[in-house]
Amino acid sequence: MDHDDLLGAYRRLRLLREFEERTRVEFQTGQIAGFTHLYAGMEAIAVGVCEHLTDEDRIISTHRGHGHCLAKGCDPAAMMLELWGSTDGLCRGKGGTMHIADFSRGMLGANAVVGAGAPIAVGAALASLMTGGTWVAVSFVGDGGTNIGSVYEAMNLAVVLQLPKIFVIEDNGWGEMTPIANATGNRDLAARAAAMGMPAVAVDGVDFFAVHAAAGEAIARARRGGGPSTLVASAPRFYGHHEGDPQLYRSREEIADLRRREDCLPRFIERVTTEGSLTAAELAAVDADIARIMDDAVAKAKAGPRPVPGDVFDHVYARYR
Amino acid sequence: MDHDDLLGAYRRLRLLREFEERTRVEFQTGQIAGFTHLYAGMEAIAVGVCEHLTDEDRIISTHRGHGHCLAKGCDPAAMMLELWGSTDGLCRGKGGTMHIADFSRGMLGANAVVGAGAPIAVGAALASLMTGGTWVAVSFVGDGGTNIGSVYEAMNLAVVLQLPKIFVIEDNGWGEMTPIANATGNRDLAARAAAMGMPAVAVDGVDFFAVHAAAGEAIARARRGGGPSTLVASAPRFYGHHEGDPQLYRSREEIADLRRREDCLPRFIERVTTEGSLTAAELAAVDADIARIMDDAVAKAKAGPRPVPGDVFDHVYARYR
Amino acid sequence: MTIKSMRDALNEALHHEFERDPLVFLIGEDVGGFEKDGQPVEIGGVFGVSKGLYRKYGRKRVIDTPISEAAIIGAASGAALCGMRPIAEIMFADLTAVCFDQIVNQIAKFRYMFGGQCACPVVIRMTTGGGRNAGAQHSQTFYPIFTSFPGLKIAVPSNAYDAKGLLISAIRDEDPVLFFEPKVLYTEKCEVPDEAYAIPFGEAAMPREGEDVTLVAFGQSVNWAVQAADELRKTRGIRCDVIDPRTPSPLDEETILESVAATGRLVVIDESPPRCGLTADIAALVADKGFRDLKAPIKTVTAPHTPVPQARELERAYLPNPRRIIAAVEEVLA
Amino acid sequence: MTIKSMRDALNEALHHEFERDPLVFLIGEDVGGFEKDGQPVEIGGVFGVSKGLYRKYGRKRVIDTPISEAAIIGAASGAALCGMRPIAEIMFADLTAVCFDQIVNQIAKFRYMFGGQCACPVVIRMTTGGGRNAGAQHSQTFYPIFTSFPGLKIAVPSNAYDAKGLLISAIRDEDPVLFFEPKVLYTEKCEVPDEAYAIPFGEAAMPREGEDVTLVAFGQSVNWAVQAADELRKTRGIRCDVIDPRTPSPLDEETILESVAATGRLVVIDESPPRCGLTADIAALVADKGFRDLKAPIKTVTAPHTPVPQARELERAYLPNPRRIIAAVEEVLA
Ligand SMILES: Cc1ncc(C[n+]2csc(CCOP(=O)(O)OP(=O)(O)O)c2C)c(N)n1
Ligand SMILES: Cc1ncc(C[n+]2csc(CCOP(=O)(O)OP(=O)(O)O)c2C)c(N)n1
Ligand SMILES: [Mg+2]
Ligand SMILES: [Mg+2]
Repeated sequence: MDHDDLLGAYRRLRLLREFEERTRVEFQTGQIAGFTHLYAGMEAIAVGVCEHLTDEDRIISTHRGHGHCLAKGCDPAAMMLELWGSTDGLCRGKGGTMHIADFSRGMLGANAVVGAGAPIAVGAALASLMTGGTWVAVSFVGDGGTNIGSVYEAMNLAVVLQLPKIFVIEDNGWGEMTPIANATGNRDLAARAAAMGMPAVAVDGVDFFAVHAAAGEAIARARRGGGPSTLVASAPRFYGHHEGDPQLYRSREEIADLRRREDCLPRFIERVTTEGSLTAAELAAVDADIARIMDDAVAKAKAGPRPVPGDVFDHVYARYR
Repeated sequence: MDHDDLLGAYRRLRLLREFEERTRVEFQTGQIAGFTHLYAGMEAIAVGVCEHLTDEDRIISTHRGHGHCLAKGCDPAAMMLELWGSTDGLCRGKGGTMHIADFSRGMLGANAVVGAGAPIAVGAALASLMTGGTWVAVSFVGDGGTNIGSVYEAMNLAVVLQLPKIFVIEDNGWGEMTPIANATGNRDLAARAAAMGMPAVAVDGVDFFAVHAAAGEAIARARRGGGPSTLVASAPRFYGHHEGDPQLYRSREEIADLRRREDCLPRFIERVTTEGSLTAAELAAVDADIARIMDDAVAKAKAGPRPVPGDVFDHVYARYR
Repeated sequence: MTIKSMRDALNEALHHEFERDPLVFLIGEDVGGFEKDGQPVEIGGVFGVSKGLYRKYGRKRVIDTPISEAAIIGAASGAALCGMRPIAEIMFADLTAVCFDQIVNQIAKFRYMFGGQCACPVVIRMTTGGGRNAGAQHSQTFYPIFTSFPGLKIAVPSNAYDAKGLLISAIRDEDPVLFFEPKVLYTEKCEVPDEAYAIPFGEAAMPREGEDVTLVAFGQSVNWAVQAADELRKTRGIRCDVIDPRTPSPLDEETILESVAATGRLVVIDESPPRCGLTADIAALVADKGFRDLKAPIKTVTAPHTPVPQARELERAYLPNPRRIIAAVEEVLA
Repeated sequence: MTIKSMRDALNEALHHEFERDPLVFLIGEDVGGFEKDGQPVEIGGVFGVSKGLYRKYGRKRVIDTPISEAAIIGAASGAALCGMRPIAEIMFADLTAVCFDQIVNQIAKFRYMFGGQCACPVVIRMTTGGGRNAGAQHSQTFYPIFTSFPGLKIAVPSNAYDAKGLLISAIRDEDPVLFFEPKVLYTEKCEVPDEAYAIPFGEAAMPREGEDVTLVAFGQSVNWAVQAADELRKTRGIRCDVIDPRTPSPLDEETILESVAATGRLVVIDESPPRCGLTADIAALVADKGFRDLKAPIKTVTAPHTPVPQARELERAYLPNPRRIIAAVEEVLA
């Protein structure tokens, strides 16, 4: 990665982090409605994968979707407006936190049904193959989500049709409040995917560079017609399952420890500054810029136009006849 | 296996075969209604597994269920009556060919939804564990059926809870008219099951002794608390997917060849007679007996009492209040 | 114009649309075929509806899949979100139960959840209903259930002519359409034009007209309603409007309300069980907007509140029939 | 007798039944807890309904599962077929869509398909409905859909008292029961006896009585109907029967028909979308068996034919409310 790429990646990582930190603060003021799941801690996964993608590539996300949206290029203000339920939000307030989408960016939606995105992304990959496109489709799913059967159906179909499809499994060790060890017979999630007949690798999802390299390989393979693959990336979830989760199942120290030892941002910073690829001043400038962007996003969200009751009826059908 | 066991196994194999041969003949006279799927060719699988089971052990079968029912001890006449839709049938004519069950035999039903039996059998195994039982639960599923996601959900849950559950995969190379190679990314079905975290072996399903040995091991392991496992057994389907299938997708020679080379009955006979464990006379006596049993079953089925319209309303609820 | 079975009429519709639009494709179990020793072996669907497509268009546009309904529907909807025009085949309507989420929580809601950003022009074809002694898990209708989901359109043809025209409309529609093919009607024949034609959604057909009683029926029940109407006319001089909405959603409310305004009497017929079904739906419509016109209780003729039994006599007793419809008409005229 | 929230009332019901019958167990996601460094860590359900069970009964009877709804329901039903009394928890009713087959094609039909050989006494608990801005995939009701399936029983409590008594009945029932817990009502309180009590299925409650208009409502809509009735009585002197069937299946038809016989006017309220729902179901019942008593059109108050929108203002506009119910009552009185 050259200097600009690295700066871009840092910018994105910081944006994802600050978006969640800010969302959390604003959520606590009661302004954001609904079940909100923060991505903080897992940024290197979304960014490491999506830095390889263009607007033409398609992704489908999960209930914990803010990070994927931002990594895929969604406008943070338009996202914040959506969290606030404004008609200027990306989905006009119809979707909210669990259903953010931006088709102009190839972001086909966060999805509140665990595991449901995988088969749909298979369809996006099929469209690429059928139209002779060079774009790929990526679905994200959590470790818990890999226990939903249709994920395996999607994997098998992608292999059978040799589609340009990447399955990214985000392993944060938890499915809501249940530890993965209590939910998964074989802790080796890559092995489960590989058994469906495709290359599957596991990487440290806290290490942006590890994710970036592995994703690059999988995506390049898919682009040149080499078929689907799976990438398992492990990284911690810094906050509760959803905002409001009191996290009685893990201690404050445990969480603090995660923050100290498994935070992708310090890791990234350490590497690029040690290598001398980016300077502290450059990073600080990005941080300041992101802070401004977040202030701006929240200000816009608070001032955004509100829906009126009649809006309920729009967008059910293209034409109901 | 001692002499009696062998004779019993032969008797069962022959019974399964003749039941299907006779069903086919009768189906062609138009007396049997519905979609009928014959098990002929695959008998060594059902018998090889079920010879290890008692009435307390539970099994759940598929759309191609006659063989499993008979192997588990269902009365052939009561089954024939069910095929005919008589009120003396095992399910009083309510179920028919795809829904034969006999709870007194631990036969919890054939099931017309591909793959659906696996999760239900997990529940039966759970009941065994919870009540301190020593019985096991077995589900059968076809090669095609292994592409239904809930089969993997069932496997994973069985592993997580370490249940006395055996997954038997019957690999006949076809899902209706589609060859398995076109439907399955990884042809090694045992590997797919093993990746869920349990022992899984593949055996020649034409060889009764191979199935019997492998099933015995899996069942014994489950009984002593060693958890679930998977058995993949391959064997041909001698007839079409369902009765009425013209089989345009394979030639008469191909089918004749299968009959010649992969028929579990001659294989069994050759071994036991070569070894001298059973005599030709003993086998002939069984054959004659089975022929009589089938004649009797069909006669009973033809003469069986017919349902009356009011029967439609029974058995929906234990009590509708 | 020749006499064609519903199977052939549907097959023609597929051929027309495959030819017209290269983005149209078919995906499902056994819908296409495979190569064997370099030769194409065609399957063409378990019920033969997609015959000839594999030979003509190959595996690229006629995609046989694993037995993975959730993946089939996901593959169709994801492709639709990317501009394709997929037709997915689910063998039996009952089996939508294994991919129900992909239909009702995903496809039905994409456009709305995403604030109108996308269309999801998927057609899901499936067989529906009883009459083949296929038992409780392969004989259900399911179209009333899907009718309850906003975002979906529902079509249920009752004859070969409508089947062709409705399927062509479904494929051209920008919205997701669930297309139900009553399996007993595949071999039923009527006159069907050779060329492509589209029957608009939301416009009922009226196979019989009369001023005494309104009969509204769906799918194969339409044929029983017509038989009942003919019998009533011949033997008793009672004249019935027989209305076949053809698309339960969008529903042609006007035709039903206008008919009841004239007749004042309504019988609604469907082979689904009685609770929360289309018969209740139509009855509720008329009990509200047509109440002032009603001269008699609204009667419904449905299956009983039981699963579908398998034995011949039982399934026959389970399904509605002209005799029961005639009895209901007599009641509303009493 | 103390004031309790619906959450606590349900929790008590679970504790009573766990104590009474050792065959009762609970299975679902996050319903129990786990051991950590030798200490129990209790989760007790995402909504806290199963609090205390894991501590008391351990993992043997309070089983946390993978996120595998089809396997959860299969595990419950298979155990029920072998004599156990399972309670399965599905976090949101919408998510029954990923295990729909296991519910409607399996559990609902076992007894019938197998000719009465077995019972399948499973209870499936789940949250239902809107009001928490959870968006299109986490706010649906789904109880009208399941009501359409013969073989299932459906319970939808509208208050803490009924919740406890109905859940106890559900657990003791020989048939499969789908038990819907309106998620906005978990914190709503009323007087609830400390001891175990069973409310029989198929018997409606009537939280208000009056002779002018009959209101029939389900789940959280009952509360809006009561508010509307109180308002109408206070401001206009209009008296309403408010009927809460409590179990859509089996349905207490008599109470509804008797009420309409007295009032001659009916408004049916539910937060589900309008097509093929319970409002239509009740309207159809009365348009048939109560027709002679009716003095006015039957009005329904429902959600619109749209998915559930997420933003506060939109969801508020989507859901029924007392104002809309009052308007409907005014219409039937006009
Ligand atoms: C099919 C389904 N089951 C259950 C839920 C409720 N639910 C939402 S998120 C979640 C946990 C998901 O865990 P995982 O896939 O590991 O993702 P993470 O939250 O850890 O990012 C659950 C159970 C759901 N939304 N969909
Ligand atoms: C969920 C589901 N999808 C499709 C079908 C239709 N169907 C019935 S049998 C069958 C083929 C099953 O193949 P396999 O599992 O290999 O069993 P086999 O028939 O070869 O014994 C199909 C597709 C079904 N009954 N259920
Ligand atoms: Mg997780
Ligand atoms: Mg097979």
